[in-house]
Amino acid sequence: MIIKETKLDNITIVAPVGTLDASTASLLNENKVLSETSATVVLDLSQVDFLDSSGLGALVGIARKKREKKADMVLTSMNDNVRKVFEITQAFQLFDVYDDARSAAEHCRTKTASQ
Amino acid sequence: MIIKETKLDNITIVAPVGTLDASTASLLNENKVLSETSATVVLDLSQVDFLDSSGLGALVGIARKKREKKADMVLTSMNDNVRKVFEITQAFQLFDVYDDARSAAEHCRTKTASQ
Amino acid sequence: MKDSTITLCLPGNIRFTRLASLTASKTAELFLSSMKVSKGIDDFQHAFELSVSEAFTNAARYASPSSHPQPVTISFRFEEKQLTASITDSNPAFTIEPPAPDIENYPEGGYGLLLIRSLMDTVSCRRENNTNTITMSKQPEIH
Amino acid sequence: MKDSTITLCLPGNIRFTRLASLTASKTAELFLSSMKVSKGIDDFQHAFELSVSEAFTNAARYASPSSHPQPVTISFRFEEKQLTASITDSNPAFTIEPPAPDIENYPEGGYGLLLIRSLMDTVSCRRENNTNTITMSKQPEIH
Ligand SMILES: Nc1ncnc2c1ncn2[C@@H]1O[C@H](COP(=O)(O)OP(=O)(O)O)[C@@H](O)[C@H]1O
Ligand SMILES: Nc1ncnc2c1ncn2[C@@H]1O[C@H](COP(=O)(O)OP(=O)(O)O)[C@@H](O)[C@H]1O
Repeated sequence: MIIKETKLDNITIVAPVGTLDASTASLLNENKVLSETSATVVLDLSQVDFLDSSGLGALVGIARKKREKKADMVLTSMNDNVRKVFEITQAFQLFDVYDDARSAAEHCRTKTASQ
Repeated sequence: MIIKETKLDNITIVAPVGTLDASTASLLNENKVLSETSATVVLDLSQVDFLDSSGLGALVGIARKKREKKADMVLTSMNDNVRKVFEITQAFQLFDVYDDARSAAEHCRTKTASQ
Repeated sequence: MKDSTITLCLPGNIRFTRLASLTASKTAELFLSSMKVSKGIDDFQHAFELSVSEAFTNAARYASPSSHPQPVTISFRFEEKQLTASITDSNPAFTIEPPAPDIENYPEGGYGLLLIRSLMDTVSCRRENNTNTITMSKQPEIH
Repeated sequence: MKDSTITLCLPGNIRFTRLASLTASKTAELFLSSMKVSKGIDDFQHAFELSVSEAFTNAARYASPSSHPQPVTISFRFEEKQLTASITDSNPAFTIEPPAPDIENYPEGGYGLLLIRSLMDTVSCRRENNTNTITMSKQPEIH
């Protein structure tokens, strides 16, 4: 798995490419932007072809640590198979999910500004 | 494997998508345009991700039958892994190979017209 | 193709998880093509890809401590109307009744068996000669 | 990961060819990541994908006539410096010395063993208990 990063205004969009399962979840935790707990990020899932509960667990852990520092991780662009994991585990209740990275970044910027 | 077909002027471009090995080679032989021995075609390999000697054998057989009827099958757009099979087996000596489908179709049209 | 059996034996190490789940996905695709099913292909493949990913990860993660990873065996069986996958490990015994998801506290784990049971038609677990075998079956939708 | 062994047992039917070659490709990828190799990855993976495709196809195609396909076993071994793949079948004996390609007449077959021997560092064949095992190894380029 590789992890791409881009900036939209001052929000970083992190885009993992490939599979998020037990064999790759640790790579998310090692990523600088994701593990920097006080920075809000957009996680672009458009290039994640497969996610299982170990991948989901890593996402929950990262979001939780960021929230403790008043930051957040919002999600965008998941495919149908990834969506199914969120539905069955009811994980949609835990995340703000957007259709595309631009509107997700827009939302984060507004929210950060109003704090 | 699926097989796409398009027309450029009156030359048909046949584009298999996926893998050409022993499990799929028979699908090439069943294709109407490829098995119609008197029609010259362009075989666009740009969406073939993998080819082995069984796939190559099917291509050799199709081209040979067409040539017996003064038609031909020319090849285009092979990736590096497909190219390697042609190199090792010296199959380049058997086929006209073009970089893209347009110039391949152009060539076939000129050749057909001059016959 | 009926009665075909495919067996994959891997070291019980999560580094091999993706090999297990990709094999499951490709096997499900072959099973469907042998049944001439043309609808719901992606859902059926994904159900096996995800369930085998979960079951293999558990087999690797909950192994008894040992210096070498214990082998995990994944087998697939093409039956009359359904595809069956079994995952065998030598771990301590466990039960497949997953607790309800704890939405209040949403822990980071505990969703593997829930996913398997949601995606498969039948799931069972058998203890035999100090091994666990979790067996799961699913029938494609025929139209 | 050293000394890891992966075994895939398939029915000897060419419908399973792609499962064999994809497993080979993914296994080669895992082997390289365990060696922290970052160059020539695609060539190394493709060498195993293609060689296993050829060897499995032969194992399935040249089986003695029988009502049921005989099983074919493919195993991979992560060694100190190289990856080794072995394919075992119960076919009549054969030899791995391929004839030179017949460029004049270019027959439609006869390139499988040529490809394997071109792509791998070492190839050997052993007859034992009425089985053939073709064993092939390749070392990644380390930079
Ligand atoms: N193959 C296995 N070997 C031993 N224990 C297992 C196995 N599979 C599941 N378990 C037990 O069942 C529990 C629930 O598994 P699961 O629903 O996959 O969630 P998680 O693995 O995230 O805890 C595990 O925590 C473990 O105690
Ligand atoms: N696994 C096998 N079992 C029996 N015979 C084999 C096997 N592999 C190769 N052979 C023999 O070796 C010959 C050459 O094989 P190969 O180079 O792959 O070309 P092809 O299969 O196209 O003839 C085959 O025609 C066959 O007679």
